[in-house]
Formats: sequence, C-alpha cells, structure tokens
Amino acid sequence: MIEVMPETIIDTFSVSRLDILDPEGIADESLLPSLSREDSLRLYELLFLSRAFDGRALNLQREGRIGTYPSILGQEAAQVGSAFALKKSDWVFPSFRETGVHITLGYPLELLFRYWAGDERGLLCPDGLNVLPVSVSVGTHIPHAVGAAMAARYRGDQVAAVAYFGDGATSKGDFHEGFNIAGVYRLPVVFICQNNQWAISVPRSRQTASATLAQKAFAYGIEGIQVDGNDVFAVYSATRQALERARGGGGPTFIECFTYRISHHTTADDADRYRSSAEVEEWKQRDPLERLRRFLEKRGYWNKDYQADLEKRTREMIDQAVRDAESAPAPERSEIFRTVFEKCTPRQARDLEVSADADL
Amino acid sequence: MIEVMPETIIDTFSVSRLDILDPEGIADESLLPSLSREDSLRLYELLFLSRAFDGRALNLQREGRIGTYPSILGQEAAQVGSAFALKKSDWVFPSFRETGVHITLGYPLELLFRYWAGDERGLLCPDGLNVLPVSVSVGTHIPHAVGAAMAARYRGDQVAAVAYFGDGATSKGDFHEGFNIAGVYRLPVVFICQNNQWAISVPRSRQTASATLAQKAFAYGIEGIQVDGNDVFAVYSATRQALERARGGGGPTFIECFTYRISHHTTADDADRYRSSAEVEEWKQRDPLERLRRFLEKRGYWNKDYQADLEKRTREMIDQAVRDAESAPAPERSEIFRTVFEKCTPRQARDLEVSADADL
Amino acid sequence: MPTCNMVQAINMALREEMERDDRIVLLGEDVGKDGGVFRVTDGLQEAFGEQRVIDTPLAESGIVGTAIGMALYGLRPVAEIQFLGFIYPAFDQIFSHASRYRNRSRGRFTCPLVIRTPYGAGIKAPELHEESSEAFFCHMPGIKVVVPSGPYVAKGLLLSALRDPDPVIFLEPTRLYRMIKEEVPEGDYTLPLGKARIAREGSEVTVIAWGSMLERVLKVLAPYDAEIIDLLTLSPFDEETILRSVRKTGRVVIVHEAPRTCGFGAELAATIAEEAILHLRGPILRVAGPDVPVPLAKLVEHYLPDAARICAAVDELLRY
Amino acid sequence: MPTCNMVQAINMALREEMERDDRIVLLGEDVGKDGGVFRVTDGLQEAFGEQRVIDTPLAESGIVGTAIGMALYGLRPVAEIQFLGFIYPAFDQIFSHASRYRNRSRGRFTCPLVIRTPYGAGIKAPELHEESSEAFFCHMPGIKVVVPSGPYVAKGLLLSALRDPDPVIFLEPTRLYRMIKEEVPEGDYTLPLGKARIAREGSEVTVIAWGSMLERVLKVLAPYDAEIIDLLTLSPFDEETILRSVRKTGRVVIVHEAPRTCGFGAELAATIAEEAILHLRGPILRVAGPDVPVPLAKLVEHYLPDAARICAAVDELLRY
Ligand SMILES: Cc1ncc(C[n+]2csc(CCOP(=O)(O)OP(=O)(O)O)c2C)c(N)n1
Ligand SMILES: Cc1ncc(C[n+]2csc(CCOP(=O)(O)OP(=O)(O)O)c2C)c(N)n1
Ligand SMILES: [Mg+2]
Ligand SMILES: [Mg+2]
Repeated sequence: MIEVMPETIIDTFSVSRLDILDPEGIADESLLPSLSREDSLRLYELLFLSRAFDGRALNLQREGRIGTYPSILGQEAAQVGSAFALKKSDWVFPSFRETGVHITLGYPLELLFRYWAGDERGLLCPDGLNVLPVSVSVGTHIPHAVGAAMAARYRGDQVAAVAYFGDGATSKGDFHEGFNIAGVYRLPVVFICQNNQWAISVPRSRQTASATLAQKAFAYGIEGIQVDGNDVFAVYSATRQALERARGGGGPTFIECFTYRISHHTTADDADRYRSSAEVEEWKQRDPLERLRRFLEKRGYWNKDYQADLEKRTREMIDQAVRDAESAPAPERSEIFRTVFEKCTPRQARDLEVSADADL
Repeated sequence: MIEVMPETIIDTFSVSRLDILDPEGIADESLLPSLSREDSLRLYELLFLSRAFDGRALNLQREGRIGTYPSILGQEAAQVGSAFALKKSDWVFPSFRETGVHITLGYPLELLFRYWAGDERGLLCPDGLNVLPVSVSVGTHIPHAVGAAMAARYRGDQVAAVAYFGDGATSKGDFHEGFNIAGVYRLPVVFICQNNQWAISVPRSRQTASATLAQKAFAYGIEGIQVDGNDVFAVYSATRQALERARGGGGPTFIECFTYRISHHTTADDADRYRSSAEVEEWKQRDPLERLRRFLEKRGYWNKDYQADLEKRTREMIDQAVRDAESAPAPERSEIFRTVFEKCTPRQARDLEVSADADL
Repeated sequence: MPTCNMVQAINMALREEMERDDRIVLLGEDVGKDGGVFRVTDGLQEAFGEQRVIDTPLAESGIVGTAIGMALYGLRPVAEIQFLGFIYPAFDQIFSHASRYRNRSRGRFTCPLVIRTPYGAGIKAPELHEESSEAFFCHMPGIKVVVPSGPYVAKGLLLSALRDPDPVIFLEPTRLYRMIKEEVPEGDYTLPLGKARIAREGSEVTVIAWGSMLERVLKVLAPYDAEIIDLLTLSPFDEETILRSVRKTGRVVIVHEAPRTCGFGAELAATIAEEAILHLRGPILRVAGPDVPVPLAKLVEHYLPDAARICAAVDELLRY
Repeated sequence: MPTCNMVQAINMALREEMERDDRIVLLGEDVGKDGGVFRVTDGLQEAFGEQRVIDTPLAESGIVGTAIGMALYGLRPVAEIQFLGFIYPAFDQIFSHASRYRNRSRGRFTCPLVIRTPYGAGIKAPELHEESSEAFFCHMPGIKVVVPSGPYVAKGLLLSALRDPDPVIFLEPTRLYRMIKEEVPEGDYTLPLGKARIAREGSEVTVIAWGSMLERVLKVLAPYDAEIIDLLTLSPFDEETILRSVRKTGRVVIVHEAPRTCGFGAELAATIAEEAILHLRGPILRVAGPDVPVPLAKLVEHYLPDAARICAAVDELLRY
C-alpha cells in the first residue's frame, strides 16, 4: 500500500501554447504580427521556395546526383517563420534539417546542393552571414550557441544566438548542459526545437515522458513555449519576441514548434516500416503553405497569376543553382589538408606532397 | 519594446516539499512515519555512527593515515534516512560522499577506511549487499541505476535501483539522459539528490537557474519532491514512498534532499575562500542529529546514560575498524592486473611476470 | 548452408544467441521496429518483444550507461551505436565505467556488454558517418575491440563477444555490410577473440589489415607474394601470429583507414620494432589515412589507402 | 627574475596574456572565486572580473561546448577541466567539433581555444584523478597537444598555445605543479609549439619522455651517457629532433606513464621504425604503464615506470 504524504506546494508552473493562423487560413487578428503585404508575400515565397528546393533535392537524390538528403516537407513554416525574425547580425547554429532556414537567411542555394552532393565546399558560409556549418551530430551544437551568446554579451554586441534542433535532440546530454549554462548566465540565446514527432523511427512519446517539450524549460529556469509549428505567424511572433528578450538582456527562451515530418527521415529511410499513413494524411491537412495561401487569398494578396509567376521564378532560380553546383570543378586532393589547421603540420605537408606526386 | 503574446495555458505543475521534524525536535504527528522505538533509536545510532566515523576519518587524514576524504558532516540525515528505507535486495549506486549510506547498509567500516587510504580492496562489496563502487566521476553513474532498474524489471524482480548524487551532478548530461530514459520506460528507480548547496566552490544558485532541483523531474514526466534533508523522518518517508512506487510499477521518483555541507568539500579544500562562516553557522542550527535527539528525549527514549553507552560502543567499533584496516597486509603488485579482465591478456601476463621478477 | 552477407550473418548470430540465452537484450536508436538503419536487427523485436529489443531515446551516453547498469545486474546487453561517429558522447561511459567496473569492484561486479556499431568509410554518407577511430578503444585497458572482415568471421566473432565476460566493442565495416556474400553455417560456432587469421599465405612481405581494408589489400596485392594477416581482434591483438609472419618475411606493411598518427598501426609497428626488429630488412611502413577528418563523398577516395599507395609501399620494401 | 613553481608560472602566463588580449576568457569549475582546485587561476577573477573568469556549472561537455561557441565568435577561451579524468564527457565536443570547425566551414569559422587540465599520476588522489590519456588527443587531426615539464617551459608554451589559431590541449603534470622551482622571466616570451628540447645531450642512447616522466628520467639516468629528449609538444611532434638524435645514438627508449598499448610511445616507435630503422642497433623499447587503470595510492608506484624498469631498458639496449 502506498501512503501518500500531504506535502506543501512551494511553486507552480504552467505551459503555454501560441496559435495564430488556423488550417483554414483564418487568423486570430488580435495576435497577428504586424507584417506588411510585402513581408507576408515574402514569407509565402520563402515557404514556396523551400518546398520547391526540397522537392528538387529529392529528385536529384533519386537520380544519383546528390547523396542522402533529409526532407523538410511539412516543416517549412517552423523554419521560415523563425528565420524570418532573425537579423543578419544574429548567429545561427543549424542542425542538418534546416534548408528552410538557410534559404530564408539567403544562404546560396548552389552551396546547399553542393553540400548534399558530398562537396565540403558547400559549407563555406559567405561573409556577412553568421550561419555555422550544419551539425550532423544531433544536439551537440547546442552549447556552441550558448558560447556564442556568452561571447556576444561579453563583447557588448546586441546579438542573439539561435540553435535549431529536433525533438530527438532534447534527449541528449548536450541539450541539458547547454540549456543549464544558458539559464545560469541568462544568455541571449533562443533555442528552436522542431518537434516533428519523429526521430527516425522513434515517436515523440518514446523520446521522453514529459507531456510537452516546452516544459523542459522549467528545469533551467528559462522561458518556454509551445507554438503551432505549421503556423508561420505563430512561429514568427514567438521567435521575434524571444529574440527581443534575448537581445534586451531578458535571457534565453525555448520554443517548441509543434510540427510534423511528412517525408521519410532521409532518402535512406523507409518510414512505412514504422508509422501509419493515416497519421501522415492527418498532418497533411495542417499544411503550412496552404494555410498561408488561403490567408493571403482572403486578403486579396494572392491569385493564380501570381502563383504561376512565382512558380516560374522559383523554378528558374533552382535550375540555375543546380547548374552552378554541378558545373563547379571537382574539389582537388589538396582540399582535404587545406583547412584542418591554419598551417599544415610537417606530416600533413609531407602527405600533401605525396598526394600531389600521385596526381601527376 | 517587448510585446507579450497572450497564450493558451495547456498544462500546469506544482513543486511540493515535505517537512516532518523541525529543528526543535517537534514532529508533525500526522506525517510521522510509523517507526518502532527500536527503529527510531537505530536511526539515531546510525546518524551518530556516521558522524563519528566522519570525524575519525578527518583525524586520520590530518595524521596522513588516509588520503583525501570528503566529509558528510551535516548530511547524515539525508544519507541514513534514505538508506534506512532500502531493502537488502535493492541496488545502490553511490557517489563518493555517501559514507552514511554505506554505514546504514552495513558496509564494513574497515573497508571504507581502506578505500580512503588508497587501497582498492576497500571497494570489494561483500556478497549479499548490492552496493556498487563509488562513482568518483560526478553524476555519470546515474544511467547505471537506470540500467539496473531496467534489468530488474526484465527479470521480474521486485527490486528498486537507487542512485545518490549531489546538486552539482544535476548539471551533467548523464543526469539528463538517465532521467529521461527512466521516464520513458517508467523504471523502478529512485534518484536521491543531496542538495548540500555547494559543488566545491559553486553555490547552488550558480549551478542552475531553476528555483528548486525537484522541479527538474517535470522535464522527464516523473515524480519529483523536495524534502528537508536534515529531517531524517521526512527523508525516510519520502524515500520509502518512492521505493514502494518504484517496486510497484509506478515509475521513477526524484527526491531533492535540501541539506548542507558543513565541512570543506574535501580535506584538500578550503571553503573559507568562497563562503561565509555566517551561512555555515546558520545551517548548524538545523543539525540533523540534534533534532532527532530532542525528539527522542521528548519521547523518553533518550537520556545521558544511553548517550554515554552509545559513544563508548561507537568508539570501540570505529577503533576496531581502523585497527583492521591498518593491519591488513599491503596489496601486492599483482593486484593491479588481477581484475581488469576475467583473464589477463598475453601482454598483461607478461607485464605481471616482469613485475614478479622485479619483486624478487 | 545459407549464403549471406554480413548484415544477415550478424542478425543470425544475435537471433540464435537470444534464443539460447535470455540474458541477451538489445538496445539502441531505431533497433526495434525499424530493425536498425542498416537492418542488422531486423525482425528481432518481432521475435523477442519490446523488453528484449529496446528502442531508446536519442542519447548515446545514456544508452551505454543503461547497458552498463544492465550488465552489472547480470544481463548481457548489446548496445547499438548508430554510427561510430556518434559513440564519442559515450566515451566517458565506456572508458570511465564499462572498462573499469570489474577492476573498481575487485571482481565483485562485472560488465559483460557488447557495443556494436557500423564503422569505416566509403558509403557516401554525411559527416561523422564514416569514422574509423578504433585506436581510441585499443588504448582502454578493460575493453576488447573486434573488427570482422566478412560474414563468416562476423558471426563467429560476435558469438564469442556475446559470451565474453568483459566489455567488447564490435566494429562492423559498413562498406562490407552487403558487399561480400559467403556461406555462413546456421547454429553455433565461435571464433576465439584475440586470434588473427592468415588471409593469404606469402613469403616476401607481411601485410596487416582489418575490416574493409582487408578486402582492398587482398584485391590490390593479388599479384604479390604477400602474407596477408586479417587481424580480427585489435585488442588484445595476436602478437604471436604477427611476429611469426614478420620473422619469416622480414618486411611489414600495415594498412588502415584511420589517420596515421596514433592509429592502431602505430601499436603494431611499435610492437614489431620492440620484438622483431633484428628480423627486419627495411622500415615498417604504414599506409593510412592522412591526419585529416574523413572527407565527404567527393574527396573520400583521396583519403583512403588506395591501390597506388598500397603497392608503392610494398614495392618500396621489396627493394630492401 | 622571480623563482617560481609551475602553478605560478601558468598563472603568470594567463594573467599577462589577459592583460594584453581582451579576447582571453577563462571558464571552468571553481576557476573563479576559488582560484581553481590547484590555485592555478588564483586571483584572476579578482583582477579581471566575473565576465572573464567564469565559474561554470559542473558540466564538462557544456564547458568545452561553450568555449567552442566563444571561440567561433572570436574570443580566445581557456577552458579548465578539473582533472584529465573528467575530460572524457567532453570527448565528443573536442573531437566532433573543436577539432573540425575550421575544416567543416572551410576556414570560415575557427576555433582557437585552449583546454588546460592537470594530468598524470603520483599525487595520492582518488580514482580518475591521475590519468595520462594524452594519446587519445594525439589521434585527433585538428587538435594540438602540449605537455610542459617545468615552470619555464610551461609559461612559454602556454603563451604560444594562447596565441595559436587552433585548439590546443595543454596538459599540466600535477606531480610537478609545486615540485620544481625555476627562474621564470616576467613578461612576454614564447616557445614554439611542435619543437622538442634536448634536456640533456648524450651519445649512447636516446631517451624520449615528457611531463613528469622527464624529471624521473633525468634523475634515474644521471649515470648514463643518454641523450634525453623532452618532447614538450606531442601533436604535432618534433620528428626532426627525434630522428637526428636516434641516428646519432642508434638506440631508443621511450618512457611514459600511460598504459603501453596505443600509448603515445607507439607513435614515436612507429615513426622511428619508419624513418630511421637502418640506424638502429637494437629494438625500440617502451617503458610504460601496464595495460591497467591507474591504481590508487598504495599501488601506484607499481604502475609507474620506475628506476628499475627504466635502467633495465637502457641496460638491455646498451648490450646491442
Ligand atoms: C549524436 C547522434 N546520434 C545519432 C545520430 C543519427 N541520427 C541522425 S538524425 C537522427 C534523429 C534525429 O531526430 P530529431 O532530433 O527529432 O531530428 P529530425 O531528424 O526529426 O529532424 C538520428 C538518430 C546522429 N546524427 N547524431
Ligand atoms: C565529472 C566530474 N567533474 C568534476 C569532478 C571534480 N569534482 C569532484 S566533486 C565536485 C563537486 C560535486 O558537487 P555535488 O554534485 O554537489 O556533490 P557534493 O560534492 O556537494 O557532494 C567536483 C567538481 C568530478 N569528480 N567529476
Ligand atoms: Mg524529429
Ligand atoms: Mg553539493
């Protein structure tokens, strides 16, 4: 028999959720962020471009023109909406499934294609952008955003650092250590989790027993919120607010974007082995693009001609990027030695010479 | 300007605390665990023995007869009270500051002295006790308790696994990974944190920004509670309840014992460098032994003769243990090879021979 | 006798041993319903249930730590790390704990667990999916390290690992998973840990390799009179077989994928230079990866030891 | 010129460089108010404030990960790990990230950080406080590894490490912290990374050591005509100085604390066997720890290379 002790309650917490735009494209006007017509259309075009890029990448993979690729299908609003709130001066630490973030921030499409084709030079972020190379190792980049935030504060820069990761990453020790340090020092960092309900074959319910991911913030004394991750306005608003809090000295925020991975984990995965198509179909009804399109149509910002033109522009842009990527000369053997250290070690220099000889 | 979004509250949590016996020795009778006179005195004697052992160890260290030693002064109730609730069949994973747990479980005092004197054989737990070797590496043993709990459940054993650790350990990735796995599988494990307010020189407030440690349980969907760690009854009750929950299939519990490290971190530390003596004095007023003594005295279980006799018995026991420890023959060189693998590798065997030759 | 690839051979070993020994439980990311990202554990959760084939949260340190706890309790857990490049978060668990529990407890508690993980380059995968950092684990007293080079040895070695009383790291060369098919007997057979195999006899030079390099060396050196040793167990390794061969041929080439500096080749060379130097006619040569991270697909073949480098080393030695 | 021990010399280097370069920040457990458990950072928080000398939560992976983020942003963080035995939880951060950010980003982002940590046996401390696992870090392309052997070189090497554009692991032999006192100039001087030092010239045998073994070797081999090399930087190590000496003496003994198998001695032996074998008169001998975890106080001297084993190796070689 389990006796239950009456205990004194010494603290209480609550988890909140933000929803603005529903699947029918109807917005809660009281919550709607003040975005111009241009901005709203820009958001739509970025969502569209992200999806189109994704589709092309899947095709290229099937044709053997790029390697394993992780689709972002269904997660476009979480990525575009959050990245749209960033300033150029913010520092971004992406995971490997952030194509929509890269695209929103203006990372060259050509480089993305090159990276996924197995060309390391795809990760050479252009100057002026502070987008770190993708972290293939899940969640282990979270402390780096924390460190960048600490450095920014030390420097007195009004800059936030942002880490992107998935629901699976919340189980990692580095998630914990990074969040905890950010909490202690109230650092200007925003943690954006795309809870797409799956970590390869492991469903969210098996990833952790906490009812929401957002509530994990309580463990670190930081702000946490769940947002509808398929609602680009909710994601944008929550991120903007968190960024302002961060830059203003209000400390870190954890944003759980509640969304869904419509596609397989990557092109090497077969999701039919472990999840039902009914679940996928249900989530397709909550499509982030379609709901924004409906909203724009209702406002009179969207029509078929616009769409046709957008599709044409987008296709051309992607075609060009693929052409550029595929016409880039193959990397040379010396490339593997070039950036390990600032200067090659004597041994590396010798190996580099040997390989140069072998090239002749 | 930071706009604050109105958000929907989707869940709430509260943190509880358990107090039974106050510093004056007055108990909340409605909460008092039903312990016989013998059990109450046994608790007192274990507290007393733990404190006496600790004092002797500090003396031996000063005399150079043992090495670096971490005092448990002030934490006796958290250790004895929790260990008193355990069954022999439970599995215990201690950190390095659990002398009171060892003593309560009947771990030979002689072995404890030998261990702290730098003799590995001190960690050879006698058969019949499932006390794992101390984990010097902070917090990294937490997943082991989780694994043992998983194994116990797989075996159908009605057994709980218990991990002991400090407030500092809650910052470690392994705390997080272990807790999370325990939560997902609702494992029979009890996590006992002695929040003694310091991790060497780092105060609790700099260890984490969460208001309590107990609330970290929410992140894993498990039970969490704070107890007065200097109140042996509260610790005992909370632990017993958690153990019953665990063995009964009710899942893990996290118990934060709110206590204080009265002494230096170890004999190698100088706490005066980083904390005020006023703080220490304040905590001395909440002494765990004295409050139990007062309680027992009020009940008529304690008087001066009893105390004198107890002191004599305790001293003799400790003297004997020190004599046994110090008269044990020094370990032989072969001891370093004996238990790395079940059988020595060829290279180890060769090194063992060489050293045997050198011994001649 | 069925013909099968390494994935199937490992699956067979696990299945058979799970039938024989109910202490064997599997755990790891996606090992259950999905059957593992390479399908090595395919069908095992269906056959043995969720208590014995456990899909874990994404937490490598937690996985190994949990496996350690299970092993201490008396089970024989088999933890899968999805790729060797994701084992580093579990490094502390392996080195501070798995390798030391027996010693720390003076033999009272033991830690018989197997950590399986795909390993090595050449599968056109993303960063950290093609590591070959075996040398780290060979520097850990208390840990054994096994690397099969094909289906038949994979099954026999894995069965030995599963029965070993101490922790074993079992590195499965990913590039070979489906490349080699061999006859693999059903039922019980074991190959002893710590014993190398002469993959081809020869007299002019000893070439030591393991894992996926073995296949490459065998192919590339077909025209040479080389004695090719397939190491199979790296820790503890078979000094006897190596030294016997070296004393016969007087020449040694070691081939491995990992970066040269402090790769496992260093230990082999050092051992030979300690025990058999007077039998050598020339230098001990290592053909290894350069000291750089394993590159992505477009550059990886510039990294891996190739025919040109392997033959150049052998040719050089034959001039002595 | 002040006479000081290694703790003071390291403190001086940190203090001076913090004055010169505001990008230097220190972080770690107890480095601030307490001044570090060995007092290496004593007084620095007082002098430079809490923003530059940061007491962190107890989280090694988080400490190194945070330092990486700071380095990427443009600072030059110095992370203290309290003892080398507690660096393993940060292994992934070091190897998957610190060592690779420059390469991964093709040079766009760099990671100039220093990880300092006390290291080595012989201080009668608890388990995991006396590790010497330097070889792990020497197998990581993208990481440099430095081991000073006394106060003077400690300061000069640390200043170089603090100015290095890439990540450096700086291993401080705990046993020497207060054992050796030397004159250490105030103000700026550097010793280049990657260069060894001839600690004593000799002609009959080359003995290579580093860290606290150097002191032991110098003492024990006083009666011999041994050329003693103090390696100072392990990665990248000074092949030239070693090979020059070996070609001269024809005999090599390597002495290190770490377990023999895959210790850094293996790499040295392998390199010598690759580059200078024809100059050798006898085997390359390693005097190292056996393949066991470092034992506690009562047994540690049975573990460490001692006078008997060191002399026996030299004597054996002198017979060739
Ligand atoms: C540390 C680590 N462990 C395992 C993997 C293999 N892996 C790649 S993605 C993935 C699942 C990630 O899930 P989640 O964090 O939810 O991100 P998502 O894939 O859903 O975007 C796993 C297990 C990895 N890349 N890194
Ligand atoms: C992983 C690890 N890091 C650092 C240390 C050094 N160290 C020993 S005890 C300690 C503080 C532990 O604090 P806490 O967990 O609160 O336990 P307490 O000492 O207060 O009992 C530290 C940093 C260690 N033993 N293990
Ligand atoms: Mg996911
Ligand atoms: Mg504490």
